[in-house]
Amino acid sequence: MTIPHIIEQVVFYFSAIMVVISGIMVIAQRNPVRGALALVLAFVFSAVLWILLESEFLALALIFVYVGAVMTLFLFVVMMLDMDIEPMKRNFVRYLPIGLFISVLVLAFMIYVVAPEHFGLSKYAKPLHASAAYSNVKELGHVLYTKFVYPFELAAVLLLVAMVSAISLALPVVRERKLQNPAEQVMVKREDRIRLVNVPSEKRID
Amino acid sequence: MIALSNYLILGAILFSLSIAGFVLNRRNVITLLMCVELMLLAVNMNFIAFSHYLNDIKGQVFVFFILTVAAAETAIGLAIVVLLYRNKKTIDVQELDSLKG
Amino acid sequence: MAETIRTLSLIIVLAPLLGAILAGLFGKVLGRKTSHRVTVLLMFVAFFAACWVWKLTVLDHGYLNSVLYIWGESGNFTFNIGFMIDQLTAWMMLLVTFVSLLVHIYSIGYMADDSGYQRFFSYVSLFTFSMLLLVTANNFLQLFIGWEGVGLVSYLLIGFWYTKEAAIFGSFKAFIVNRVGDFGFIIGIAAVMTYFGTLDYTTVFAKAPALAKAGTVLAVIPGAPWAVLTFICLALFIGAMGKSAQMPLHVWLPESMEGPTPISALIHAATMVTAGVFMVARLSPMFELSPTALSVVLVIGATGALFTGLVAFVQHDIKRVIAYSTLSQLGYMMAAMGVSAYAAGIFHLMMHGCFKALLFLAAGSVILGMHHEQDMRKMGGLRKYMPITYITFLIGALALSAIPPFAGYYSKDAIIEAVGAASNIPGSGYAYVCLVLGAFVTAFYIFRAFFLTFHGKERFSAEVKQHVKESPWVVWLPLVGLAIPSVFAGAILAYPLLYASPSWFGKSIFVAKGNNVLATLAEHYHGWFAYALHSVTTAPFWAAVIGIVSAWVLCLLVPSWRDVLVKRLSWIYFILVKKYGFDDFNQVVIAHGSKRFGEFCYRVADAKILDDWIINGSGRAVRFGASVVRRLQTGYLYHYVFVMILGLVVFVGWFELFETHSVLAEMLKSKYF
Amino acid sequence: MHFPLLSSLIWLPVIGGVITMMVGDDRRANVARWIAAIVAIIGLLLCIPLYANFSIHTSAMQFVEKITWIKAYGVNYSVGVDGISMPMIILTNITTLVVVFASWKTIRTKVAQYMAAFLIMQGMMNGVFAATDALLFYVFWEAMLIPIYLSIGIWGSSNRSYASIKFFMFTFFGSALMLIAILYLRIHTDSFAITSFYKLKMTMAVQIFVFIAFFLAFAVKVPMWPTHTWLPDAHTEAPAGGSVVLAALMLKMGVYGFLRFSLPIVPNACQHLYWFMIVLSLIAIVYIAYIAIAQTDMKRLIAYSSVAHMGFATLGCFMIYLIIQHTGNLKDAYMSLEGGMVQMLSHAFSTGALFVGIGILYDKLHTRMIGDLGGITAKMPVFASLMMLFAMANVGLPGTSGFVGEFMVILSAFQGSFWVAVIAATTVILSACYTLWMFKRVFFGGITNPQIETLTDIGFHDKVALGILAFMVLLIGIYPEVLLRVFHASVGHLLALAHVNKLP
Repeated sequence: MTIPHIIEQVVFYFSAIMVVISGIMVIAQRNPVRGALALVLAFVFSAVLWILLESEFLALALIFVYVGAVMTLFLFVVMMLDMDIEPMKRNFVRYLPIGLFISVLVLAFMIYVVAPEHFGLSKYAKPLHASAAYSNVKELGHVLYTKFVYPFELAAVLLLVAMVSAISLALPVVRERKLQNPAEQVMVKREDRIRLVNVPSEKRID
Repeated sequence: MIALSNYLILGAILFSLSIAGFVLNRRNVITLLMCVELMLLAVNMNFIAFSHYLNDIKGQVFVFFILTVAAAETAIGLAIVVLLYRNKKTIDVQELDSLKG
Repeated sequence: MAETIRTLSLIIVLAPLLGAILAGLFGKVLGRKTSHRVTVLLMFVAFFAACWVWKLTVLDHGYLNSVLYIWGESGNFTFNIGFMIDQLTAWMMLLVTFVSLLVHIYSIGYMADDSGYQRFFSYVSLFTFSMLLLVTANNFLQLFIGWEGVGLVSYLLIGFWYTKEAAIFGSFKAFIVNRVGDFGFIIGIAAVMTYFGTLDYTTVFAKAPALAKAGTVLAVIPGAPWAVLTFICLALFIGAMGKSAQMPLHVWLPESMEGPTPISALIHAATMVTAGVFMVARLSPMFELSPTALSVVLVIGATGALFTGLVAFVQHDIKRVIAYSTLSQLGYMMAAMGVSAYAAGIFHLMMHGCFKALLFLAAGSVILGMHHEQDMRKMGGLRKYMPITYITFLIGALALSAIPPFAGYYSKDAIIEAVGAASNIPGSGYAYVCLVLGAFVTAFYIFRAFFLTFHGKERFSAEVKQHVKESPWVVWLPLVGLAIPSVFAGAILAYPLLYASPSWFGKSIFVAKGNNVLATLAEHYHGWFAYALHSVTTAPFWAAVIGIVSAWVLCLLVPSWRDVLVKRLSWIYFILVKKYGFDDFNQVVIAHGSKRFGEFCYRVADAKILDDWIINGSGRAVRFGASVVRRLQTGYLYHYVFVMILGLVVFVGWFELFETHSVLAEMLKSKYF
Repeated sequence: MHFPLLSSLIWLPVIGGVITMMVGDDRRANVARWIAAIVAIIGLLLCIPLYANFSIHTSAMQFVEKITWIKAYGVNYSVGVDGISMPMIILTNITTLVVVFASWKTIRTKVAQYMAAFLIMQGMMNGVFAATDALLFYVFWEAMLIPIYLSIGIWGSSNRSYASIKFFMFTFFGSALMLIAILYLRIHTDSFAITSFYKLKMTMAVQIFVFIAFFLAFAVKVPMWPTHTWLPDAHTEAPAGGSVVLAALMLKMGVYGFLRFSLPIVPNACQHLYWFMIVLSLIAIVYIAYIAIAQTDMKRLIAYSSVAHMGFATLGCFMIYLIIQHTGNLKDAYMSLEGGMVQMLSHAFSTGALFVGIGILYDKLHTRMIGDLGGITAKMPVFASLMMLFAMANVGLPGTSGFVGEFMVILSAFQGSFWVAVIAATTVILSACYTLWMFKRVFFGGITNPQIETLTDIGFHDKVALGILAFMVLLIGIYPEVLLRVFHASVGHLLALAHVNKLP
């Protein structure tokens, strides 16, 4: 086993363990701020793994877009909403067995499927490293702007729509004008306008 | 040499972790959203691994689009959370039961 | 000549329709006077043309059978609208247009102060159109169209005064009872269509003997086959029973008297009710082939002739007396049909058309004079106030009672003798007795009415007395017009119509060889005068005389005997007043029963079981199920997620553990892995 | 390339409807009314070349248009008419014009939307009758439900939501099964063209399943007993226009479906189950007529009488097997089928007119109860005369259209079976009973209700609406050949198809 291979394995296992640990932290943290930060950690180590898989562009995009923009957004929102953390802790232990059971079951199934006897080195040898002239960005860009140009455009539109809708959803409605509502005026009932008050008569002053 | 199955198993672990997160989390909606992100990460991991091992760039194209959609989803999801908080003064999942039949 | 007849027939049929349309749709624009002028003029045109056609067919032996237009065509079958003009048709057209013309004129006076004046004329013209359509038909379809058309106008006219409860009830009843007859009629037509493949008279008549010979049968009830011709004739005769008010479908006719009197004269005495008789005569080539059908016709006719006449004994309404008399006379005509004396039946139909219309119109004149009072108990002694009405009514009564030499004698006596001579037909003995007794009954009730109305004490109030006077000329002119044929027509027409060979009916009436009773009678006929003298030796004549005398005794001479009789024979009196219970039976059992049954169907079967239990019940079941399942919807996000994941686990687990050829396994084997 | 007549008939009203809807506000109600009237009149005018250029000598589809719609699944936008569907299209356009005029005064709220609903429905209806592609047919069939559902749900009377839901559930339940049948046929023929379905051979079991699927869809629409209970509710609650369309057009779609789908596609199943259809038709004719006698609500009474009358149409359709079994001659069965079809059209005119009339009365008096009314003739003579005509058409009096269909069906039924004819002929009595009983109570007699004293006779628009219908009733009654000649070729073709042995 050559040195680079050992390094590669070390990097892989270290990053993988870190991803799993930070994943556990995401779901186990009571404080969402910490959870978000753990998620950031998971993203960063995932990016490392992706670079290992020679998809540099996506790895960087994950850092820039996810860590830089999306997770920041998360943190903004978490901090903006003034939540009290204490009552949220309850029942965690109560649901732990069922949660573990389910996730372990799913995990078992999945590992059964993707076990090394199906996807191991004997079946899929690691492909050769790309040459130094290889540019992942160029390669990806090439297919994106030719073969997948329509989905790409659609994705752009989708982002635009998402932006517009996010703004319109979160924008507080300010009632600037006082409008009449004729329907309401017509439908008005007696009870809405008149209140009969039983005023006690004054005592006679003798 | 790292086998393809290693990446896939890592994806599976991440995926079942996020499932556990869904089930265990009785707290706030934001954590749920983060679990979704984690789940997508697991999926992306599989895509990229396959792309690499099968030497097919399409897997990465898929991840690219998933990232796009995930970003959009997060933006809208958070906007809804904000709106929810503004209207209900809470984002506690246990108190959000207006869908109750 | 055929072309002329065709043109004339078109004029005859369409002129009244034009009148009806003008008076009906443009009545407001035309005004009252113009409306009646237009309709009367058009009616006169029709009458004139009918006379011409009569000359061309009866005297010059013209004949027409032509198709006007194809009404419809479907596969093997063709429906035509067309004319068949022969002698029978010509006579009927003459009668219809004649009576209709006079009734039009009469109505000018009778309806003078009615608000629905134009409407009335429109209806009467429409009626004439339908009736002419009926008699000129050359096929069953057109016959049925005319048949229903007259039914419709009859319905409209009985209910002419639509605010009067009795009138609208009468019209409703008339329509429904007629519809019962039409039910049989339409089945009969369907049978004709099925077995002959066409509805045209000539083809059907030509094929009928072959069908009778072939012995085709129709299994109405499995195991009891009927000869097809008998079935067809009886089914069609049910229609005739409805329209010609034969027992037991006669119940509508007395009620129809709620309509205006000219209508009673035109529709419910002279023309429409005789349509059934006309039909049987028209279809004589078919009836002749079915002795069973003829027997049924004879027995039903004779029964009606006697028993409906009896009911007239106890009626107080002058129009009802005449109505029951009409029922009785229709029975005579049908009885004539039953013994194949079609000519005698049609002859009586025509004579009856004249004198019964006369009686009705005279009664109408009385009613007009009495300011719409119809109860005979409030009349009496009208002779000196209304002389013309008195004389014409007397003529009508004598004609009806078959006193020679008035018209009724020649027709009615021929019928009774024909029935007596046709002893070979089952039921003819019974029929003969009924008809002879009927002669007494007829004379009695009509003279009872006559004496009560015109003789004896004046039983009306002083107020009425002040303005009782003879009716205006438009009213009495038609009376005179009808009185003339009531006196003379019988004597003149008896020979050429009944006994001559060939008669004025020519080939339009078919009588089978062995059935020709009129030919046997012809041997004894030696001129009208001798025939009149001969009457004193016959039973019917004396029966009629006894009838007149006893009416005189009971009404004028010793009225107290009447009460004695009522007391002694109280059960008969009760039966007669109840009209044999037909009305009550219909009302209670049929009308009420249907309504009850309908309500049961609606409330229990439809609304409760079908709609509430099954249909809304399934809705309720879903709602109940939903209320149970709804509890699963807790509203908590994590529950949904949990179920989702559980589902995923089960799904994946199923494929991995239990499916040997699982989808995943296949996938793993495929080229991608 | 000829002028796309059928497409114009389908899409012009839809476009007109959208334009009408854009008028929007009730303040411009008259604009909406006039636009609707003009569109409806253009629709009717387009029927003139349709009738004039129609060749009665061929059973083939005419005025055919075909455009590929969804290529991947072989769906075509293909339309065409034959002798069976052409009269139905004319009927649709006449009815819409009548509805527009009849609703002129009676609808006062949301006028534009109301008119638009009926115009769009007109287009969809034309589509249903013109479609020669099964999926296109299905799309129109379902699309047409929406406007009528809305018209009941929005402009209906007090219990409208129950009625509209019930109506929708019933019809939708049936048509869902029809879709399954269509898809089954599509899978086995590789084409959505209805004519290709005609050629598919199927085993008896499969034919019976397909028959049942179609049967449920069409029987609900007709409606045949026992799926009829939605009709009285829907009619009672619907506005006048809705009732007219329900009676005049919707019910016809059921029978049209039997003619277009059931008979030619699964002839062996039809031959096997014809007795079942005949029994249901006879139950409708007699039992429903008795129910009609017990009604106290005018609309309900007419609704039940519709069921009874449509029994004749279905009887005519399925009597053909019995007749041919009996006489062995295909030509003998023409009358039965044509009688049923005439009955369909005539029922549309007479019942439609009665619903218009009841709508007029309801608008003026706010009651439909027979017991509350009486003596209307005195105040509304023209109206009463017209109603008398339509009542007589309902009774089936010769000279009106109602007679022709009944007469032909009874006559041909006798060829097949004596007892079927006798039971069917009881309608002669029963229809007179309930119709005239109602007529007597409502129009004759003394004035029972002080409100009736204030009535005035109908206005111009109602006269136009009723006048058109009266003309049609009399035209078909006096000269039915004008209609029958259109049928012959197509009916012959259909009869031949309905007797092909399609067992493999």
